This record gives sequence, structure tokens and C-alpha cells, in this order.
Amino acid sequence: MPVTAQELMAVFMSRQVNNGDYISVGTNLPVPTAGVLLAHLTHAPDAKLNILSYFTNLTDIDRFDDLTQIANPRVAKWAEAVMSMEAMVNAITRMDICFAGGIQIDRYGNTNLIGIGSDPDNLKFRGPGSVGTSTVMALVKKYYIFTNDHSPRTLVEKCDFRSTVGWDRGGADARVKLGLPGGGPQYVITPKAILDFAETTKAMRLKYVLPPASVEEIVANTGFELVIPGKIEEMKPPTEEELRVLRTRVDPKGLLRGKA
Amino acid sequence: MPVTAQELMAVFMSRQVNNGDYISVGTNLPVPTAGVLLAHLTHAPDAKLNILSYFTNLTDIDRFDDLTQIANPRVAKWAEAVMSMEAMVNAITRMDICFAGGIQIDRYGNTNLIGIGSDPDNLKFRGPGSVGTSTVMALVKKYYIFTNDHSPRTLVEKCDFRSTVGWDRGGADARVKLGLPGGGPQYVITPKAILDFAETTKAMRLKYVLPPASVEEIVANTGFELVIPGKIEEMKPPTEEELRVLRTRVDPKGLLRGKA
Amino acid sequence: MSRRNSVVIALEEAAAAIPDGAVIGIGGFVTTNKPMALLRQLMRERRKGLTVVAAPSGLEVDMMIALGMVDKLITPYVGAEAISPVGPFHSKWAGRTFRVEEVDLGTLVTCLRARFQGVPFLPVMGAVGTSLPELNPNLKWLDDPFGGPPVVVAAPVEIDVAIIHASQADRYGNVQHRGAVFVDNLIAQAANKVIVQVEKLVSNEEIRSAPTETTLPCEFVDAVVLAPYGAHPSASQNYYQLDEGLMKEYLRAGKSFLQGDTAPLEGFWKKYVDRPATHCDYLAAVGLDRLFGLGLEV
Amino acid sequence: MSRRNSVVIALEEAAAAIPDGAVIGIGGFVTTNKPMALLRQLMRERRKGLTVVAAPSGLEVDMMIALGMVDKLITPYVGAEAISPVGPFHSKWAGRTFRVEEVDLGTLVTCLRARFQGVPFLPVMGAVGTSLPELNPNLKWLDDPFGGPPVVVAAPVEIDVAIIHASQADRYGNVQHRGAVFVDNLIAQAANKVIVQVEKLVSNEEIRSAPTETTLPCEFVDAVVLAPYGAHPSASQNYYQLDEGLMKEYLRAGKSFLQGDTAPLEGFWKKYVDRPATHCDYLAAVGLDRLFGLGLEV
Repeated sequence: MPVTAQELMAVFMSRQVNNGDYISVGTNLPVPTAGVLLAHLTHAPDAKLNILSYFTNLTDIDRFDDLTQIANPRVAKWAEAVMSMEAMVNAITRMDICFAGGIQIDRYGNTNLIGIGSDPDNLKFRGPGSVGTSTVMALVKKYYIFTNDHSPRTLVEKCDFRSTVGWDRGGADARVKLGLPGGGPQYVITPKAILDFAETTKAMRLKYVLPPASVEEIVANTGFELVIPGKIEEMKPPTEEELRVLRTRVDPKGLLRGKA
Repeated sequence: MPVTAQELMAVFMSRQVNNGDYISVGTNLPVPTAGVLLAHLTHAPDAKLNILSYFTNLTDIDRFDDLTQIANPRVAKWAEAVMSMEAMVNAITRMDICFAGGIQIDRYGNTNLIGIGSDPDNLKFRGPGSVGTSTVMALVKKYYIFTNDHSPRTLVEKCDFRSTVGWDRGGADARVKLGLPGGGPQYVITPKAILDFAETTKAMRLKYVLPPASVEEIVANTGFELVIPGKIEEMKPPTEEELRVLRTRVDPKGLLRGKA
Repeated sequence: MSRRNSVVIALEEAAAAIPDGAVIGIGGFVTTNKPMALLRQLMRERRKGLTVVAAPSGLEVDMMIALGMVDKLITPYVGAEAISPVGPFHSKWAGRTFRVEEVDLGTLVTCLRARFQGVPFLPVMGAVGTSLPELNPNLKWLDDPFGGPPVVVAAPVEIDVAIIHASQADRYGNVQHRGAVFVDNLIAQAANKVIVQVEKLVSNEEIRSAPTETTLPCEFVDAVVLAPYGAHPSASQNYYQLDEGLMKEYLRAGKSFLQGDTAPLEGFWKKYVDRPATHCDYLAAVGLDRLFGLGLEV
Repeated sequence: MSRRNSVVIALEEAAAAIPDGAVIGIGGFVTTNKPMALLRQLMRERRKGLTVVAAPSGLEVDMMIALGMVDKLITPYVGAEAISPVGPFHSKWAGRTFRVEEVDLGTLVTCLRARFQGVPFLPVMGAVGTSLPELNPNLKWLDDPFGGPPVVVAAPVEIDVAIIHASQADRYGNVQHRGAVFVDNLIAQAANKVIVQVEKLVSNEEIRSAPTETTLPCEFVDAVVLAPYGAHPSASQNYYQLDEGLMKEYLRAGKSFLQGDTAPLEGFWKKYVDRPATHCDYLAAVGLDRLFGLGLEV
């Protein structure tokens, strides 16, 4: 079976994880979760996985039956430590990797979970709320923005509201000027593309095209002008080992292959 | 056997405790500890006693063998809860009663555990340090100042340094002006006297004379001008029940009777 | 010797301590450990004008919005994760008017900390550069006296009554979650009164046998209510999983309501809120078979 | 599948990670859970120019002052309670010159919190109206943007290496105190590197059997050192009581030194610090009979 875009997204994520990284795995984000687990079961057995209020080590687990349900209190059975939310908020500055979703994501990686509209008292659509993202993304060493919807509705010129600040209005020193300790967003991961931020402007830039998408399709489905490099590199394909662990242990039911 | 001044101090303390009060019992303060335990074993079975990192209930304990050693990790055996210091610092605004010692105490109930001298880099005597007192006395609902030494060396016109602020430079609104949420010092308890603070000036005032001391002796041994009321009331003597519980259960070895 | 008093009271008595217009703090986390028995009593009595300060919320807050009980909302999330990323009453709020003071979890924690630390404000980095300061009057900008860039600071949020669900407590109010405490300890510490509903009452000796498991010492707890299955349809740590079916029943009814068909939602209130006079009646309406089926897998 | 790595290292290797001039954080509380084995190794090697950030301290800080190891001290207390309200080196400091940045426990906690919360400052009510702002350059006055009186704010304190004593850990660095954690969690979180000495190494399965007992998850721990009786002469929770006799031996020697007789203190260093080449040699010098006699009463 050919490798799906969602599998490529997971493999890309997995490669961002260093052994020993302290990672908070968010709820209801099965693709990033798959990426983190893939890293954990291959090259990052010492990764510290924080799920809800639990610190877990999952390397002994043979296979995961439900990627959409990893982040629920059932993970308590794998816990090595249970933390209060206060302790976890205290620990964010030590965290290496986290993920941010967004109903809107702008050119500089600012995101919005608050709502759509101009009048906050009369929103067209009310988002779920910022959850933990504002504070986590201010402080975590690096983070990844993730969306299942690569469209001009989500990738917008300007967020109606900002629940997290990425690179603000651009520039490599944008976060330093705001005094934010965290390292900011590194990549935006969508079903069509992996995007990064240009070094000096921090404007969003196409890095990899995820098949079957094309550059034209990506440009057409982005609500602002993406930076398109002269030559677009191809993402190194998944190794046999990555694909084997992903398909037999992390995602045996095939959620990322459109089966579950 | 006649009632000693230290027993009167403990009985006075006991009567300040309301049933249900949350009280932090400091280390190495046997007389206030005796007072709190006396209240707990008589009229305040619901008092919440916080000792070191432990929340305890001691009403089931028949007798205490060592009042100087109540506040050590051995109290863990009586614990209902174990708290981190962070959680305890978070809880001070809820605390009803605490005690402050001082190597110097001034007319307005400001205290000093830092040191004696004028040059902080070359102190004549270096105190033990503020321990938890600065923050606790800023926030606790009411507190009591305790000293074993009623002399002009301890009761001074002005502290060389302040580790806690009581009524600052005087006045009923002194603490409100500083924005301190806590209720401030209520009484100063010494082996010679119980002292309170005059309502409007908050200057220290003689309330009870503890025999065998006399008013003259107290005045002579205080390093500033005490407020002396026209008529000095006598402290209601210990009841039979108070004395029985104090001598047979709280202090069976007679530490407060000069025996231990 | 006088005896130590019990703080165990009836659910109805506990609910009576929460008047119209109160600021209530709700513990738990999204779909876990929500104090549903107490909240259902408030729903039954249609408490009005509440300010809700809550940890990341599940559908209980959506229900309270639907019933018109909420005047002001301070919570970083309302939804049920994969079951429902947003609740039905997110959609243009269905005409329910109330104010939202936007916070993320870090900001909420900061507001609660400011309250119980007795400080007038605390800095919160998570709000810097976001829309939160525009959307929340409790947030202001402040210069850094140590020379760095300005920061956002948050004012204290005070709670009248905190409502929390936990695994067990003794009669004196020593509470153990037997698992994660979530934000419950902070909500309790920021509150003037704390009510905890528990699956089980245990002896003081049992509490003392594992004092490090005590998550809320009796000092922080004013009243304990016995409410087995009291978190249903949310999950209860160590006791049962969430009832996805009942949540979906509510979601369907809510969505019908928004499309103009009010009957399913009226039926839902009747069946699960208004007709059962007591918590036990509610459990009977759900069905014991169904409840037992939610037992935790090994 | 790659294997998870052990973080257990030898005491000497751990001490080598602490250079002259380091900012060290010392855990424990007064006479309990002091990381004496690690500190004795630093004493043996006469580490110089240290900044000591410590929870309320016992005589270990007094000893380090006596040995001239301390350049700067940030701790709310140095003493041994009833045994010795102040240590010998409090008296005019015996000619040892070092700076003290005055803090109380609330201020210290605030400085540590500012560090790991990533904020430039945090208000601390305990310092308002006291001498602390004059005596500590990390404290400054700031106006309240919400209109209240000005407050004192504290800047972050950063720690290079935290040194902590606990009951047990697994090979991956999951640490359990089996009792109070004191300020150890905050000192660890404010530190760039965390070394924990433990009475006992246990299996990961034992840790997992009681995950709520884990006080420092492996995320916060860089190295674990096995050091049974490693807190001696301070007490170790669940293991042994403090050795009052040995503390008094030190106090007598220190007081003689201050009165001009240097021999007893020199003898103390020789016997307990310099002659024992290893932690086990130290335990032998103290005597196993004596150590076993410190076992906790029931």
C-alpha cells in the first residue's frame, strides 16, 4: 500500500523528536500523536511523554489500539507520575515539544481557537477556547502547528483573534521583542504540505509537498502569499523500519491509512 | 502547685483558638504549641493543625511526651495529608493563626530575625533568618508574637532590620495602606506580660501582667514606652479543666512548670 | 473531650448554599471528574445569573448555557474532545446572552493563584501578543521594572463556591482523588466555600493510611456530599468511564434545538434533569445496567 | 527497538558536574533530607565560590561557610532548631566574607517560580514593609496597574545544579520522596541540572505501582546517585532520624574555633570529610552500629 499524506505527516513529526525530549501530547490530535509514538518506539525511548496529567513511558506497549483515545484518563495505567495542572503549568519552560491546533492560522504562525467574526460579543462561530495553548506556546522550546484542513478558511491572511502568538508580525526577533521565552513555531503540518518559516522574515514558506498535493494546489488553498523556494526539496521517504513500526504498532488499525 | 507564667501564656493562647481554625504550629516554640494543643484537646477538636509539611489531627493522642519535638518529621505518623511547601505557601491566605518570634520586636509589632547591627555586610549578630515569617505574617488572618525574653534587648524602640511588618509605623490603617491582606499581630506574649495594640495608634499596650512580674518590672524591661491603661484587668485564671488537660496530657513532663 | 464534627451533608443542602448570582468554580477536566450530581441539582432548580469559573469544561457548561443559567463564563475550553470539539451552544450561542472573559489554562491558573497568594496581580506570559488582554478586563499591560519588555498581568479571580468531584473523603473532609487532581486544588484554594462530592466515604483511618494521597486536606473543604456515580455522564477516575452515548444523546438534542426542533432537548431535560427528584432517581432513569457497564477496563 | 537509558551515576561523577563558582540549589528542610553525601564530596574537594540557593538550611550550610566554599547565600534560615537556633558561623561570620541575599521562604518560592514560569518578575507580599527589598537586589517596588498600593516584585533566581535527597528512584530518574517533598520540586524545576541521591534504587515497576507517589518525574531529573544513609547526620524520611550527637560534635568544634581553639574543628574535618575517601568510608567512620541506632521508632 502506498504511503498516505497522513503517514508522511506522522513520519515527519517523528523525525523532529530527539531522544530524551519532554513532549506534551495533546488530546484529539491523532496524527501528531502517531508521530510522537513512532519516535518513541524507534529512536527516542527516553522521550518523556506527558499526556493529560500523567507522565508515561510507552516503549513497552506492543501496539496501540486507538490513536484517538490515547489522551484520556485510561492512560493512567501507564503512568510513572501523576502531576497537578499547577505543576504542569510550572513545567512548561522545560518542555521541548508541543502542538498547537487552530481554526485560523496566519502567515506568521499566529493561531486562533477563540472564534470567527469581528465582534467578540457576537461571533459568527465560537471556537472551543484557547485550552492550554496560549501559555504553552509562549514558553515551550519549540512547537508545531497542526491542521487537518489546508484551505483559505484556515490559512488566513490575519486571524480574527489570536489565542497564540507565533512570529507576531514577522521578523526573527519578533518573539524576543515580546519577551517570550519559548522558541516559537517551527513547522506547520497540513494534509497537503509541510511548511516552515523563512529565516529573516518568518513568513510561512513551503518546505515539502505531500503527495498527491501539488505546489499549485497548495498555493491555491492558502489564504495568503506563501514563500515558495526556487527549488522545493523532497521529504526523505519513510524508511522500511519507520513504516513497519507505524503500521504494525502505532497505527495497526490504519487510521492514518483511511481505514478507521 | 501554683500556675506558672508559661502555663498562663499557654492558657491565654488556647483561648485565642476557635474551633475549626487552621493553625500553623511553628518549630521550636513549645509554649505556643502547648497552647494550641490545649485548645485542640478541649474546645477546638476541629482545629486544623499544620506542622511542617503535614496536616494532622491530634485529638486521639493521649499525651505528648516532648513539646520541643512536636514539630519534626516524626509527626508524619499523625498525618492526614502531606503538602508541598509550594501548596502551603499557596494556603497562607486561608490560615487563621500563626506565631512569629523575633530577636527584636518594636512598639508596633514589627519583628526582626535578620540580625543586629547597622551594616548588613558586617552584622554584630547574625539572626537565624526570616524563615517563613515575612510572607506568613503578611497574609495570615491573625498572628501572635512570642518571645521568651522580655527585656529592652528584645523589645526595642526600632528594629535594626524588619523580617515581618506588624503595624508598620502605627495607625489602624497601617496594613491597609501597605496592601497587606493579613489581619496583623493581635498580641505579644512574653514571660512577663500579655500585650496588645491600642485601637487607633496600634502602639503596644499592656493587657495582662503574668505573675510574679509587676507593672513596674514590665515597664523597666521594655525598651520603649508601653501604653499602660488606667486600670489593668486580670487574666481570667485557668479553669480546672484547662489545667488538668495541660498538665496531664499536653505537658505531662512539666516543661512549662520548669521541670523538663 | 469534645468530638470532631462531620462535614458530610445532603446534596440538596449543598446546592442550597449556592444562590442565584453566585460565582461558582467547577473542577474536573473536560470529560472527567465533573461534579454532575451537584450541577444537576442546580439545573433542576434553574439557578440563574451564575458566573462560571471552570477548568477546561465538558458539556456540563454547554448544558448550563442552554438552560440560561450562565451570566459570565471564565474557562479555557468548552467541548468534549473527539466526541464534540465544540458543544451545540457554541454556534452563535443560540441567542443566549452572557459574557465570556477569555482565558487559556495558564491565565486561569494565574488568576486563581493571584487570589490565594493575596497579591494584586501576577504576570502571565501566555497572554502576551494574543487577543486575551483585549477580551478580558482582568488583564492589563505593565512595564518590567527589571528592564525587559512590558508584560501582561492578571488580577485575582475570586470564587464564592467551588464544586468538585473526587474519589473519596472521610467525614471530616479529607479528600483523595486517587489519581490526577487537575485544577481542583487551585479552584478550591481560590474559593470561599468548597463542596466536594465523592464516590465513597471512607474512614479517617483509611485516609491516614495513605496521607500523601490526600489531595484536599480538610482545611480546604467545607462540605462533603456522598454521590456514587455522581460524575456521570463524565468519567470518574478509578470508577467508571465516560458515557459517550448519553453525551451524544445531548448533542443530538442540542443540534435539533438549534435547527428549530425544540422537542428533543425538552425531552432530555425532562428525562435527565427535571423528572428525577433526587440523584438516585437520576441513576435509575439512566439505568443501573448501563452504569455498571461503564466500569473501567483492566 | 532501542532501550531506555539509565541515569544512575557514581557520586564522584555527580560531584564533578558541579564546578567552582556554580549556583547550587540544596533541597531538604532544616535537619531533614539534606543531600549530605553529595555535599560532603564537594566539601572533600573544597569547591570554591559557590552561590548557595537553599530551602531552610541546617548545619550543612554552616559547614560550607566554615570551609570557605560560599560566595553568596540565598536561604531563609540556617540553623538546627532546638539543637542550635543559629550555627557557629553566624557569629560575625568568623571572618568569612560572602554576600547574603535576604529572603524568607515565600520570597524564595517566588524567585524560583519566576524562573520556571518564564516571567520577568512576580509580586511577593511578604517583602512589603520589611527590610528585604533593601537587602536583596532581586527585589524592586512596582505600582499596581489595578490601582492598589505599590508591591514588591522578585526577579527569577536561576540554579545551575540542584542537589536533592529522596527515598527512592528507578534507573530512569523517577524519584519518590515517600513523604514530604518540601521545596525540592521547586528547586529542581528552577535548575538547569538536577542530581538526586537516594536511599534505595527500585524497579520501574515499583514506581509505576504508585505513580501518585512520584515527586520528581524523570523529566526533572538528570542523574541519580545511590547513597544509603546519604542524608546523615540529617534525618531521612522513612529511613532514619537525625544524629543529634554528631551535630553537637560539630557545634562544639565550631564554637571552639570561634574562641581561638582550631584543633577540634580541624579534627572534625579530618575525621568526617577528608580522611573518608568515599561515602562508604564516611559511614564506616561514623560506625554502622551508630547508624542503625538512628532507625525510626514505630
